[in-house]
Amino acid sequence: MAIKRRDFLKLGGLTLVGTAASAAVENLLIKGEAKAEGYTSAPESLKGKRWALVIDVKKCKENQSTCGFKCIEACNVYHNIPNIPDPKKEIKWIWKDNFEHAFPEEGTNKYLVEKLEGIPFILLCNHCENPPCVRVCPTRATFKREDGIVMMDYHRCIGCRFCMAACPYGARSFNWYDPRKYLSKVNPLYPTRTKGVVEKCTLCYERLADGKVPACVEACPAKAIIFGDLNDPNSEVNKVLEERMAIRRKEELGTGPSVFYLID
Amino acid sequence: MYNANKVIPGIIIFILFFTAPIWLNFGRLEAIPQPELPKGEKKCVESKEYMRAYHMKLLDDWRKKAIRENQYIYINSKGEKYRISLQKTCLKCHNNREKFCDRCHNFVITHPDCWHCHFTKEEAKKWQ
Amino acid sequence: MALPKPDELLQNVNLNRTPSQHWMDIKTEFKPGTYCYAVEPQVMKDLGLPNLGSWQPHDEKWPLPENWKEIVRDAIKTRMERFRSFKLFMDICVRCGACADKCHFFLGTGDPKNMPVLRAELIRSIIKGEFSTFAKLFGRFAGARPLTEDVIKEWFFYFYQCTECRRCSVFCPYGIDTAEVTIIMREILHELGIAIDWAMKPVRFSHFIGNHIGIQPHTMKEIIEYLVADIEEITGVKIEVPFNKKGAEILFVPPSGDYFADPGIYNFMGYLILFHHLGLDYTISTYASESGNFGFFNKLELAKKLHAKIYEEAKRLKVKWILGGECGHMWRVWHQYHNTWYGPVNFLEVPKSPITGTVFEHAKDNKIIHICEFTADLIAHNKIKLDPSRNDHVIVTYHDSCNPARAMGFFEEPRFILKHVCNNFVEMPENTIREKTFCCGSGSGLNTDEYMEMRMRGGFPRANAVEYVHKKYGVNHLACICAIDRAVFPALMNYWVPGVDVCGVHELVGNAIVLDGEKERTTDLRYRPLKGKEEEV
Amino acid sequence: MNVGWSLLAVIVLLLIPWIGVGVLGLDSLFGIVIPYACFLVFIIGLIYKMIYWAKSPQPFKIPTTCGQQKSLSWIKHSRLESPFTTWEVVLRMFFEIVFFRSLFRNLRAELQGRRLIYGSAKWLWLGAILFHWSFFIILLRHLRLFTNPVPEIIQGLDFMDSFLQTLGVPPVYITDVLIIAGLTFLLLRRLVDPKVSYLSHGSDYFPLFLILSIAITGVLMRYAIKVDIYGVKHLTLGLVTLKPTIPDVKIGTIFYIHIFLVSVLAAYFPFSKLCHMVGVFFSPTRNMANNNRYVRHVNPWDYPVKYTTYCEWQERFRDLLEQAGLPIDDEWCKEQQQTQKTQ
Amino acid sequence: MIEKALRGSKKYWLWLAFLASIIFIGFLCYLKQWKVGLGITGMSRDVSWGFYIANFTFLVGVAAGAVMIVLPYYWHNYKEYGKITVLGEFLAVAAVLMCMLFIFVDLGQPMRALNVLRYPTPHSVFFFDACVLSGYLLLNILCGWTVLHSEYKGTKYPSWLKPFIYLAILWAPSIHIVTAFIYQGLPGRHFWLTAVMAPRFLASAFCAGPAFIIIAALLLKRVANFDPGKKAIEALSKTVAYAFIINVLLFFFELFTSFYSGIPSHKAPIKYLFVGLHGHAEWVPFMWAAAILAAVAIILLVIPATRKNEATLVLGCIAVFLACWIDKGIGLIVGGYTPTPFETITVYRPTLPEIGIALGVWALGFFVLSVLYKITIEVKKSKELVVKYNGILFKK
Repeated sequence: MAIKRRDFLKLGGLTLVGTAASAAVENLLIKGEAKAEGYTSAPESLKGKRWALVIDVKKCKENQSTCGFKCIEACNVYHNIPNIPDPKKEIKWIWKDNFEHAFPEEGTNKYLVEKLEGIPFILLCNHCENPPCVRVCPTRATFKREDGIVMMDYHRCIGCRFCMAACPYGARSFNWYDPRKYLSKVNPLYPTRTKGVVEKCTLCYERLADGKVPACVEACPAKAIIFGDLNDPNSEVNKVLEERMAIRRKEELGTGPSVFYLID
Repeated sequence: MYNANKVIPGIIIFILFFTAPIWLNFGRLEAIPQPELPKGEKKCVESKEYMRAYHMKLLDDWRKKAIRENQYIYINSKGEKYRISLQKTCLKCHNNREKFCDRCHNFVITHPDCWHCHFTKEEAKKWQ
Repeated sequence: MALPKPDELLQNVNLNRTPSQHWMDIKTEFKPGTYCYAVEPQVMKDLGLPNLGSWQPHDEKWPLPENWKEIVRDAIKTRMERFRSFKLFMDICVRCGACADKCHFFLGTGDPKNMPVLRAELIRSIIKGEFSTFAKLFGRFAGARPLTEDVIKEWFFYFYQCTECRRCSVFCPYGIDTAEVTIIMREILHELGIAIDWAMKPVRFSHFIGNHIGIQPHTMKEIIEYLVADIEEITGVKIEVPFNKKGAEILFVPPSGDYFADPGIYNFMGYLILFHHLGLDYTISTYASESGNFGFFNKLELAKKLHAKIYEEAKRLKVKWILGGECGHMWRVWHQYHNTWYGPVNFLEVPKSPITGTVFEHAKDNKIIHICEFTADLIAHNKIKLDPSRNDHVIVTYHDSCNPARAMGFFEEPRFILKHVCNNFVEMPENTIREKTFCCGSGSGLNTDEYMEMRMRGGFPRANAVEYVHKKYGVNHLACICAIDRAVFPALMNYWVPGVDVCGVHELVGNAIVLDGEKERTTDLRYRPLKGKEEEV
Repeated sequence: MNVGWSLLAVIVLLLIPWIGVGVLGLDSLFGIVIPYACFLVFIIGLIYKMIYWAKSPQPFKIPTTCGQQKSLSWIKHSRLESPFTTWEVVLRMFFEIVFFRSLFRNLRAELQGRRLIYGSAKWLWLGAILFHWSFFIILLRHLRLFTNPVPEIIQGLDFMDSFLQTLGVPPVYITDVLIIAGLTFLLLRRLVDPKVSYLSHGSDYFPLFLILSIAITGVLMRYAIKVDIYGVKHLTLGLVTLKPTIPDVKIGTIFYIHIFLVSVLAAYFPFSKLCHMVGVFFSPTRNMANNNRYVRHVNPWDYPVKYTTYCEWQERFRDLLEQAGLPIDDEWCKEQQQTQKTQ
Repeated sequence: MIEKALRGSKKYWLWLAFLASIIFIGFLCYLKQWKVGLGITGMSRDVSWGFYIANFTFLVGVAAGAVMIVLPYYWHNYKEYGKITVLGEFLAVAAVLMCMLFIFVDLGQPMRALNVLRYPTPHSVFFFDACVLSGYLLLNILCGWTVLHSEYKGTKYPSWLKPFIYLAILWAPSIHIVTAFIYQGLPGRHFWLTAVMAPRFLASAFCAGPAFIIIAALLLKRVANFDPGKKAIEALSKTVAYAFIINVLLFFFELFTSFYSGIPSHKAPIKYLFVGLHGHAEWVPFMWAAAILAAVAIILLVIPATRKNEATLVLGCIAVFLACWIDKGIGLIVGGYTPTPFETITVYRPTLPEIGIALGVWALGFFVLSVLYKITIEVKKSKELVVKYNGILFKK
């Protein structure tokens, strides 16, 4: 009796397995799922190996009374950067400061200080060649792209702020609060950030994808910010740097900043 | 039956507990909301069935491709190309969060945190 | 039937090895020393119970009646209708195995059918196989099997290998009580006429004569008078013992083991000394001369029969309330069954200690009190003159007897007494005492000599704990409040832990009480010299 | 053997809706008819079971006392382990059912040579707690598919359960992880521990495999093989509002597999050991107070028994009693005879 | 064994209730932080780590310090530590738990915390720290619990545990070295960029951890009738003394390097902490308090008479513990961030809710510790078998 029952079960089981196998081929379970053909980049997008910015300090000095620091404003507006009154909790992607603060280790050289007195230095993420922030990030939420941009993935950031400790340039900001309360003008084409993540300049990666230069570069009326590929010998940045004298912030730390300041 | 004074209330509690879903709806049942599809647009980046089940996965893939691999164009199963951007592409058509996204999401209680960063134009007006 | 040496006995016990055969395929083997002899037919006849004539368990073919299957099926059905516990326990076991290594018989034998879950499965499988169509269909997969003669043999073997100690019930997440299953299974076997001799003969004695041992009234009086003489010799005080005294305040019912056998008699001397010291108005009855109840080990109806005498006697003697001696299963019956059987007991009064005035509120309906409750109350009120140094030759540990522990919750009272009557009290390891206490291995009517090997195995966990404190702290006395314990522990201790004596709690009380006008004692109640008095003896 | 058959049974059960819906397109059979039928079996079956147990009385008050009884006023009474009042019994049952108190006590005995040692053994308790609590929370959480609007409390529960956003979108339910961990432990324990393995029937493995496959199909449906949850709620809400419909959009077959396995579990529940869910409330060793000397418990089928009365006994030993100088009480016997006559 | 934590005296329950109420307050503060964001703390764009990470750093040391008992006991078979070894292991458990909680409350997106494990990043020290901390937690739970369980059963611990015990011993310094590496490998933070960071961490760990165990053991002796053994305490107090002196020495080496080299950026943080800089002197009193405590500790621990006296020993240990807490905790963090990369000063002061959350975490740690110690002591007592009955101790 028992044997008979077992045989029956076995037989039934086999039939079922066979049917199911053929059915599985028809992709039963995942009905409706489509397979995308793939992903690509747009033909018009700007492609480079190491994007860099060259800031002509002289032009900044000359035009500071008239330009209205359009570079900063354009960035703030474009990226929905909140305007937080408390300087301790500020979010800054691009901002200005004086020479002594921007280059503190040169601050004891009073002759240099005198010469560069009164010049607004436009500061932002240096998109270092060897970025310490990327090195320390435990989740690879901040990482270096192939084109040299030091990028942020806000979906992955856990808000540990190790990158802020590691960045020697103070280029990173943390969302201590929900930033939306501090927005006055909103660009609907760009998302805001959520509280608890670190953010910084991303060199307008999504503008590059659309074939546009970064917002600050575009906005500067004096064309004082030059954008280009450092790896491309024919790029404008390379030409300018070959001709003129440029310094980088905290050169001695070996981070290899991609933002140059023309000081002659 | 013995101990009926305890067993019968027990049975009633048992029935009430396992039929709770019926009673919880009692007198407060709301109609099943219909998400309002964008007017004018006939199709999404993929088929309706796929989008209904898999849109979140698609968005997640989009993010990884765009942010981490610098690939900003999605080619769908029919070979059509779309610019990857929640703000620029998705929300262009689905421009009403309340009538489209929230209707379903509130109905089935899935609260993705998309809206912490992303937003529709309409919404932005409120907190500007 | 030579009993193996202690070290040999455990050689083949491995708690983590199971037989390769399915348990349903393993036939029961009746090896000498592991089973009790079948009841003599005359005993059953005298009590008006069915019997199988002359047979023994090791017989190849048991003389079961023609319609045995029907009898068993009907018996099961009746029990299912009568006992919710049984019905429920048959349904809700999930076989989680928490009980597996809790049974002392399993720990001493390694036989998986001694795991409480499988012990219950012996009947559960039959209920499934006989009454459930579904389970019948799936057979062994669902744990069902047909009823065969081998099953009856297996039942006999394993349900007379459970001492109804309830240790498994403590650990079961649903409180499944194998003792309850065993009680009912023994009843079912009884309906076929199957019982064991050693558990049935005392029932017959108790039924017809009044106590398990069959001591007739005049003999009882004589024995007690001997004990009184001993007391006089040791203490110099003459004690009067009232028998069948009408109008006494309290009826005292001890287990017969206490006035019959060593070391129970010393305990009995302890009771007498205590009562005399208090000047208590009590009486002992030669009619209700047994507080233990072997009926309980066979059939609940028998249990009820045997103890009915106590209530008639209480009524006849017009006492106010009843005091019970130190006995184990007796207190399970008295505490959990008496009030249901004999209540409402409105011819007695709510027990009140005539010495301290304490009203025993918790026994207000049943009107019976445990002697340890009574004594602990006296000590707490400082009503007894005690000299604990008289027990200084004793290093005592306390064995919680299963039934008072797990069917009554009796833990602190005896400890409180011990603490006041002796100076050297040591507890056994914590997982072997209180509600986790181990059975002596011979409870529920299994303390017979033909069963010695199994007794030693079943008592092993308890003995092992005693051995531990014996070696570590020099414990030389095992105190207990159970007559069966006192009867079986000497053999068990002798086998596993030579050098440990067994005593009752009130024996130590008797040693410690300072009677009015007594002479200076040089020995304890056993005529052993007291500490520091060795030379005087 | 038992394991294999149980696994096979579950696989067969899995294939039924797979073919039924995937090949034959019997959506309404598997989405409506079977769930309704099985739910009814579950409810009626368990009610039947409760009445079945309640039909037998509990003749004696037999609580297992795991702590000091209430006796003398100065002795500390253990309320939970040896309850005296109904309230204490309720507390005991509460701890038993909610925290598995008895299992928490578990020990593990080992025989080392001639020494028995007892170890603490809380793993079974932990596995059981993980499994049962997760199951319960998952059950409650599923109310989000059966109510509209969903009660706040259920939403809160759902939020707390999916608090960890680690496995990407959607956030992982902690209880999903825990129930699978708990079930896996319980299963492995049954397979690995020789004692438990020996005493297990096929019917012990079957529910484990069944519940495990319910959990796994649920997890798959959430994280990998996704279904249109809007459509799912259409269906489930239709079920509880007694207006069952199969939504126009095809829901993935995995959903039907999931709901079919749940239905099987529901139907299997009352007729298996799983009925311990309600059975535990009936357990006389736990749900009775340890106070039989204080309050009398009545046995409805109690009957008088014939015993040796004093008079019969006195007649038998009359001579011996007289010789020993023990009193003879004829008065009592007369009284007894008279009362018998009047009766 | 856990059941032993469920039965206790009134004092025990009051203590737990007290801790629970602090945990509750901390939890309420945390709810606020959860809702509003880390903006409720005193941290800023420039001082982006604060009180939480300071406590974390200190507690990693306490956790690692337990090895000073475990190592002699298992490795050198120093029997005197037999009674307190489990205390050390359980202290490590509680301390690591607090560490993890401090990191957790410091996260901006706590629900994504497990991303660290989901995207393992070998070049991030933080990832390694997460690994070594959880590893150390598991190892100590395993070792402590198994050893205690064996004691409960009355057997020797199983031989399979040996490798884990040795691994735990090796693992202990690693947690603190890795934690030091979090700081000492960052360019541009002058105060942190020093190779003695790791050795200094170890030295302070090996005094703060044992100091806590001495305090705890002597406290348990008073409240729970637990005897840690005189010799054990004496030996351990020597460990504390030596380790603390090395710690102070290493600090002087730092001073020398900074001031003898005369590099301004290296001097600035130390100046800020001890004398103030650019008109800011917020942390000066704290740092001097630490210095005075250190001096007191050295005096009390070096002189044999005060070291052997239980009262002064406890005082010395408390001084060590507090000095390390200030120095390696808040001093380290604030010093690292001040001055900012722009050579300016942004003041950091913990806010009330921030302190509330930190207290909550400490209370939770002490809760776990109390429960574990309670179990330990009960198990050890249950082995004595001579029972305390109604307040009277029965002995043979």
